Amino acid sequence: MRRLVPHPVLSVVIAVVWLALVNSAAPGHVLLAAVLGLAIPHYSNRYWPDQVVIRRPLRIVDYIAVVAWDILVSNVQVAWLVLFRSGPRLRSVLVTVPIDLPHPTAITVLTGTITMTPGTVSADVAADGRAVLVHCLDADDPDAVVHQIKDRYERRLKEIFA
Amino acid sequence: MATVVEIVVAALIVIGAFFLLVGSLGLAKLPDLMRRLHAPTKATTLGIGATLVASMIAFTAATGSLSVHELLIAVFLFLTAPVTAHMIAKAHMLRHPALQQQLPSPPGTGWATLAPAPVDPEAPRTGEMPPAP
Amino acid sequence: MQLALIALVPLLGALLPPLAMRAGRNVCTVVTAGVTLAALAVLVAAAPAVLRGETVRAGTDWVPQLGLSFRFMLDGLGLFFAGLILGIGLLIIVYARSYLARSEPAGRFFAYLLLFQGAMTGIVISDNVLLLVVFWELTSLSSFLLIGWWSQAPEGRQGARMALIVTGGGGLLLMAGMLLLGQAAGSYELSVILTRGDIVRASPLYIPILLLVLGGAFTKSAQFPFHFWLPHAMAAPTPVSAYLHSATMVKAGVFLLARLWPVLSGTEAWFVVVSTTGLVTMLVGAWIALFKTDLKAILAYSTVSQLGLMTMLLGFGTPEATVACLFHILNHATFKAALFMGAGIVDHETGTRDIRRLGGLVRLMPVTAALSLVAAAAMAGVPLLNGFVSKEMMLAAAYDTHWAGLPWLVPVGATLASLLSVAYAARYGFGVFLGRRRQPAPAAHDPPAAMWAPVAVLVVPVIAIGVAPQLLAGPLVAVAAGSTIAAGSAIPVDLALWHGVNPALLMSVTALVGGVALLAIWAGLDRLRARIGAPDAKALFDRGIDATVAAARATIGALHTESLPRYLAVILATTVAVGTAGFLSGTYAPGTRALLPVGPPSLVAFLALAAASLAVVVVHGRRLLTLVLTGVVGLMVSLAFLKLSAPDLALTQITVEVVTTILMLLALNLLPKRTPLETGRLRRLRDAAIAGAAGLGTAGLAYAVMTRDLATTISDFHIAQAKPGGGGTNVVNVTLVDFRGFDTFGEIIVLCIAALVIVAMLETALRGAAARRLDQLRRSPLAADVHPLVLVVVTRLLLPLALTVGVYIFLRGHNQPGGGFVAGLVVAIALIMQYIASGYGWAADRRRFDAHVLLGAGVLLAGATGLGALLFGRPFLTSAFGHFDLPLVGDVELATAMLFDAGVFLTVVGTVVLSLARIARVEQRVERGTAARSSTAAHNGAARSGAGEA
Amino acid sequence: MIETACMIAIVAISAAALLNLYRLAAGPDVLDRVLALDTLVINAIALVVVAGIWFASPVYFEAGLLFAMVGFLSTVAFCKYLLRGNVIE
Amino acid sequence: MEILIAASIGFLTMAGVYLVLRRHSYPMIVGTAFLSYAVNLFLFAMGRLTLDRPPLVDPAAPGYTDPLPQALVLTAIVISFGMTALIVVLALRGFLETGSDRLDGGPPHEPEAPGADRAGGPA
Amino acid sequence: MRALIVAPIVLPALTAALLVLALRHRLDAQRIVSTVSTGLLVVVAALLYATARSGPPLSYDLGDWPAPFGITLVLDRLSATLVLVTALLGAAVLAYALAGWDRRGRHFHPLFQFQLMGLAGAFLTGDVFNLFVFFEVMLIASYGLLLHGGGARRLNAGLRYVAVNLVGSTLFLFAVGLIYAVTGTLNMADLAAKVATVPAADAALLRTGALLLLVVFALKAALVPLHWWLPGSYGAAPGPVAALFMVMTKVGAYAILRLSTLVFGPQAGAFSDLAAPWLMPVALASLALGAVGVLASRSLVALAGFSVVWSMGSLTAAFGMLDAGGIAAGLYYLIHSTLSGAALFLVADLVGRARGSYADQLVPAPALPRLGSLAVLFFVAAIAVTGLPPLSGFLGKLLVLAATGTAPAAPWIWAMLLATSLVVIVGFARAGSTLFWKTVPGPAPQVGPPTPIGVPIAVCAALVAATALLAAFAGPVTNELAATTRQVLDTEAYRSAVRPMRTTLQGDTGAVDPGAQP
Ligand code: NA
Ligand code: NA
Repeated sequence: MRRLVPHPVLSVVIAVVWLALVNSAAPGHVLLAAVLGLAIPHYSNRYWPDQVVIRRPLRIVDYIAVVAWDILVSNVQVAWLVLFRSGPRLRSVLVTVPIDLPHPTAITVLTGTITMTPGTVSADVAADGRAVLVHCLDADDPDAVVHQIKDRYERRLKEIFA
Repeated sequence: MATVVEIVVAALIVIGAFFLLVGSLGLAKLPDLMRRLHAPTKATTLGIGATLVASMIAFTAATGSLSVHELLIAVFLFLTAPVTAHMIAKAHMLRHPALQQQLPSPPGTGWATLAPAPVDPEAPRTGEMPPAP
Repeated sequence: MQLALIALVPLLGALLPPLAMRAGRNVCTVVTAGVTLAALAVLVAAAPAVLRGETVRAGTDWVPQLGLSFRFMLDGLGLFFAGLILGIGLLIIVYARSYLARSEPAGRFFAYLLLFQGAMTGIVISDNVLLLVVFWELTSLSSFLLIGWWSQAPEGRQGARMALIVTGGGGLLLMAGMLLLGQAAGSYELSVILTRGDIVRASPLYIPILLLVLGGAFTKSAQFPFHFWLPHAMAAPTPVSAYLHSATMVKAGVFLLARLWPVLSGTEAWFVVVSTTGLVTMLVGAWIALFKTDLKAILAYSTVSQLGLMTMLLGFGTPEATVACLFHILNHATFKAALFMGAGIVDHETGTRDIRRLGGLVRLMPVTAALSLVAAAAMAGVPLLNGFVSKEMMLAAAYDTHWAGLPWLVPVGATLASLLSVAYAARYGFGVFLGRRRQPAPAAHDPPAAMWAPVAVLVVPVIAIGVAPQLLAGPLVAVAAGSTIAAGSAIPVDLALWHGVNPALLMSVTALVGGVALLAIWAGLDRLRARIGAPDAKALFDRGIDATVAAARATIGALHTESLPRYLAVILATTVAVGTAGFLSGTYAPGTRALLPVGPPSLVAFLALAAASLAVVVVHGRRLLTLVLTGVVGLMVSLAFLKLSAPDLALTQITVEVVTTILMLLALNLLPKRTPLETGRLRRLRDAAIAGAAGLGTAGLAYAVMTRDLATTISDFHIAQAKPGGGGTNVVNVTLVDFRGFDTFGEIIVLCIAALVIVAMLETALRGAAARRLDQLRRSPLAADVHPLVLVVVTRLLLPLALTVGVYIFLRGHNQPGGGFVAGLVVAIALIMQYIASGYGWAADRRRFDAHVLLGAGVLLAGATGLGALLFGRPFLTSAFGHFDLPLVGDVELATAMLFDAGVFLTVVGTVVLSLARIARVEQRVERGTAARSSTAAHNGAARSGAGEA
Repeated sequence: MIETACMIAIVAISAAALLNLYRLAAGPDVLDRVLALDTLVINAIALVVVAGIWFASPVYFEAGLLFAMVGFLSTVAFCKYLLRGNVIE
Repeated sequence: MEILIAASIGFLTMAGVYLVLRRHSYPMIVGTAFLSYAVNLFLFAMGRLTLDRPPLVDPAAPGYTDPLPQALVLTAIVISFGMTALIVVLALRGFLETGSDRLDGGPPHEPEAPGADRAGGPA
Repeated sequence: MRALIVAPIVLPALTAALLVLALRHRLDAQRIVSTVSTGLLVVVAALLYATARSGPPLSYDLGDWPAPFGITLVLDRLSATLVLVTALLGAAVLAYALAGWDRRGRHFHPLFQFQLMGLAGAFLTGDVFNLFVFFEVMLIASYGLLLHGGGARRLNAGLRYVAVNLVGSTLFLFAVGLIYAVTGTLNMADLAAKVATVPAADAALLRTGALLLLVVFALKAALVPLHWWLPGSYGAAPGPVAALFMVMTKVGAYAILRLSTLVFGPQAGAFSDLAAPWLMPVALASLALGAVGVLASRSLVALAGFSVVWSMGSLTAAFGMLDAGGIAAGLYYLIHSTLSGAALFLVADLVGRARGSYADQLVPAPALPRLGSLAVLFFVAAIAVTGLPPLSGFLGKLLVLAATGTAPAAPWIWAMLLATSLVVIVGFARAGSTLFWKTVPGPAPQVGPPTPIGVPIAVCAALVAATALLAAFAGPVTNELAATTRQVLDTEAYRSAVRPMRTTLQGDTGAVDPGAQP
């Protein structure tokens, strides 16, 4: 089974993606989706040497909801800044966010989240993976930013990833 | 019913367009690259997101069957936009020694872009992910 | 056909001597002589008929389209010349056996000699004027080889080249002349042409024909001013000089004049040109001969002079003069060949040909001396020798000739020339054999009989004909003259020793006495000559050739500078000019098609495209920036396709764009990063002018087309047939895989080849100069993380997604935008992403196949799909499709075109992955080189952070 | 109504593209230009999606999808080039 | 629209021609890329311009744009892609072999480290 | 039999694909397959020629789509002749390359097969855009072959060659586009029917397109002033490749001939005078510049290269007459110059190898053994190329001269052809005497490791012998070519072979008028 379906989650994702692509759930497409769901992971298996172990899949939904909300907010905030605050008055700052995440995938998700959310861009990761360099567009209190990231995202990610 | 759909779609389109414009405005207006990065990577995601949702609704309404393939564009963009910004930021830092001096002192071995590389002729060949800490 | 053997036997026999040489020189000589004898036998067999006044003909067609036939005719003139050529040839062969040094490859020599002999006989027996030209040029070629026999000596090479250039060039003129002659006469067969002299002379082409033919004849026969090559041809071994440059080849020109005499002569133009040339040549040659010190040079210039004599006689245009000419040809051949061979013996025995170092040889080599002296006396026109008789006939003919109202001019000139010939002949005889022996005395003696016997054989007729001309030479000359003058019927000739006291005799006596007298004041004359000075023909010729070569080199050097920009400028300017001329040469009316509306995005896109185009011109020095601008253009073009109802094009453009960008970045990493801007203002203006004109042109043409309707187009069929005939609704895709699948087949082969060539090119990049340069490349400060974590993770997540999209694009292609090419690019992009993020080594380790397999399989699959149709008796690439109703799944359409498209897909993936990966592999070298260097140098981060701002 | 919205959107996106062009022209760094090009692609995707809605045509979707894919890749390639010189190593 | 497309073709041709006439391989290659954009658009325009009539057979479609030039352009794009790849590698390979990227036989480029524009700040 | 028409294209293509797929690491196996395939190609070409000469032109509708909607191949005497020449030359070149050239770099055999495919396709296709595709196949394969074996010189020359041809390809597309824009078709036979009906308002556009196409073909044919690329590229190419390239310039000449007889011939009304005024001046210029180049050359391959330009001038002068005599003469000259030029390039290759470090430079070297047989080969090849009797060059020249007989340009052509012939003879004589006669004292130059030389010499000899045979059998050959020419000029026969259906007005989705089918 492991050899036949090396990445079950991926297989499902691919099947779903296929059905989404064709915008159809006709039997033919379901069959094709199944075939692709089996075949493509088989091929890309070699490119996926490490297993991502998701400990608590349900927390993903929670995480997505939090992030989606933050994205909405951040967009409005950034739009505000862009429209009404001229450059020099922006208190931009680079901060270090120490992290402790178990897996590169988790680190990646965190950096992605940081970039998508309020006024922050993850500019670099520490060579040992234990910190993220974050650029804040307009931050009065850099520590608050660090705290928010660790509290809102890192904590949840630790729960999701094994 | 049709009007509600139309209103929603129209609204989403206008919202999307607004954020797209703001994103590009930020790109044009903000004073330096690190700051400019914020505008497009954020505003455009919502901009595109809104138009994509508009498209999903519009097509679903028009054809009567669910149109979700727009989601794929969104998935692609949400996966890739942070990476784009990240890579640009890294390249920017590498190219600006002045900026390197202002960096907060990194923990441990330093920032990935700037840390001393392990001196190993074979190193470039190994593409494995760094081991989990 | 028998007749052809006279020429063919020696030509084909030329193969024998080199083979026979293995059995020794004697066998070789016997074989060569045997070949000549065989040809001679054929000739002799045909002779009786000819002597009866018949013309023997034989041959066959060769190139009827051209009028060139392989036909021969033997009449008196031909028999006369062929006899001379073969007879003297036989003697030369015997002589050459002894003459050639043991170390010399006699086989090759005899082969060349036979080649020449065949060519020469070919000339004189050709019935077709074009065939004659063939043999004519063959004599030039074979003589080139013979003159250059001693190729290690510069004289040999230069003499050979000069002879080839002059006589070969003359051959070209002759070729043109003969073509025109054939056109004027309506036939290329000599036998016909000879009967159409009136027509030819009346033709408007007559003067061109005459001049071209004379050009050929005069060069070959070394007439002034083309005389200079002949003495330099004397660099050849003496048998060659004796054979080619006295007895035979140089007479080809005279033969030609005689051959065409009935056709071309009898006009004022003929008379003026030919006789004047002959007279001048006769005088110039004799004058120069008088002062030469090299024996062969004396003989060579005397030959020039004698050839002038013959030419002059033919130029007179009277039967008497022509008879005299033919008779003198015979006589000259005998005594001049004897003289040359004698000179060769002297050279052979004494080691010198310098008349100033020779003298009194009669005591050392009496036989040679006696024979040579007789021949020299004949040359001088001493009575009782054959030269006297013919020379007197010449003087008689000259006496009767009025040149442009100056009745004395020709007789005086002829007498003067005779006088000079007496002088040089006497100088030759006295200077070499008589007189006192010079120091250092050469220890010479007569050669073996085999060497002098041929000379003796020639001297016999010199005396015999001198004594009894009518008896011995009369019939032959008569029959030759008959076929020259009177179209075959022999005419009465009177070759008498004594014609009574007449002007000719007086002129003869004057010449003899005067010649001897002249010799008495030779030293004074020599000083006079030296003071006058004369242009050295060879120096002039060499300078001419050198100047021509220098001019050619300067021209080519100026034009072919290996400068691509220049080549392209010429090519593009030509294109613009031709295009403009084409447009202006036709009628044009503006179109009436309504214009499409323009919205803001189109305007902005246009602005972006135009700005990027202009910007790229301005900033092309900054290469990376150029690439970004190219990206802008690519984006706008894709959007234009999308807007203008071409979704397939848009998809293709979008995907191609990114692969091209990556490719360029890969290259740019190793290339210089900036292009120095060119300084030349004029050059930039020129380029801008060409570019502007080209831009205006394409824009104007495009606008002209877009504003008019197209009445009919074959693509209506494509739209109509896509679904019913091709089984797909995407007409573009159906066109690509079906209607015009053959184009696509070619197109994937282009991709496949591109990949193969890239592989082959890069294969050698890790060796030699390239590898050294790679090792030396220093890298500027780099980011420390080779494979940024975030990038690695995301691209790996994207891989399966992108593969799914690839399959999607592929499968829908037949009915919706997409297809094998775009799908292939999408998949390739997905794979390349892994290379970029995770590195070459990592990604290469994970690929399933060598990309070569994809390439080969792709082309094979596409080809095999095409071939499949053949099994059903349909043409290549005939597609088939069908609908299948599967349980659960429903209607499924399967088309062979999809298989074909799969071939496209595989090829595309293979090409992209293979090409990019191979470049990447080369770049690993820099990588490792840098790593190796940094491991030896003390590494610190400060060096990196010190990167300057450019 | 949707049509009006689309028209507004298209004008806005065109304006956004003009602003991107301004950044492309102004730079100053090549990275600014890369970022501008990246944003231009994003705007192109939006344009394509809006055009799809306006013309109720499905043919624009794949273009948007591919724009998303390749826009990312070319930006990454430019950055990788600037970071490491070698795009594939 | 026709004017814009014609002008675009003109601009692209102009840039392409100007660049292929440069003395170094890199701009010349970029020039061929521009020429290929120009000719692709040109070839496409030869089927005349049509809005919103993609050549996808649909009973409801009011008409179609001319599909044939599109197919030709596709072939041309693919071929020019292959050619571009080849010439890029050829230029690279020639540079590695000779140390010069000059096309007019002039002296080679001034030596320069790879990545000179990376080390550079604002370019 | 009809299916065989596609074989000269598909056979080498699939052979090459097979070599890439399965045999890329096994040179020996590649050699066998490549040889067998090329042998088969010769047989196929011979069969096709026999077919072509036994009847009217034959068309082959690829994909079974009727002309002009699909792509049509057309086998007529002309295309069959050129395919046969290509196959024969290909076989000779392959035999030569097998002696070691194919070892010097990767992928020789696939590239070689693809090259043959491109050439055959260019000759057989009856579709202008498909002609473009085959031009590209042919060119890109030639890039690979030109670069085969590497080295700085080859890379430099290769870059120039590729760049020039890329510009040419772009131009081709502009031209084809314009022609389609005015006529709505790509099929040559259909074009032939359509041009006569092109309205006056579009005449300027069609003329521009046609002339641009002429420029493209002239570029491929290396006609002055578009010849720049040739001497350098052919000079840098490996010997056997340069020999094979002798067919490539002929593709340009072929295309000029085909288009200016079939499409823009006398039946084309207002368009019938398109090419003629340009061809003669260009031919004269090519003759002049080629000859000057021959005289100026400092190496044997450069000399051979310029002699190609010169011979293309002769060929164009003949084709430029656009009448029966000129075309027949041109065809003869075409075959001759292909064979003799190939022989010359191969000899130059051998000479270069035999002279070690002196290579093929026209400077005297110390005496060398083994140069003797090469001297003979060079001499004979030079005779053939320069047009001296008794080989085919002489007859070719005679035919060209005779063909131009009454044309107004005749005096010019005669004068130029004869004068340049002399210049070329001078150039060859100087070259030959420097290479084979003149020696300088000194130790013999270091020559490379001994390579098998028997087969290469035999190939050269065979090519030279072929020119002799071409001369010896000039009667039957010119008869054949006269028949070929008659067929070339009989455009009606070509069109009725292709049977292009009539297209109806736009918008009528029926598209095909069945009544139009003959
Ligand atoms: Na392109
Ligand atoms: Na060519």
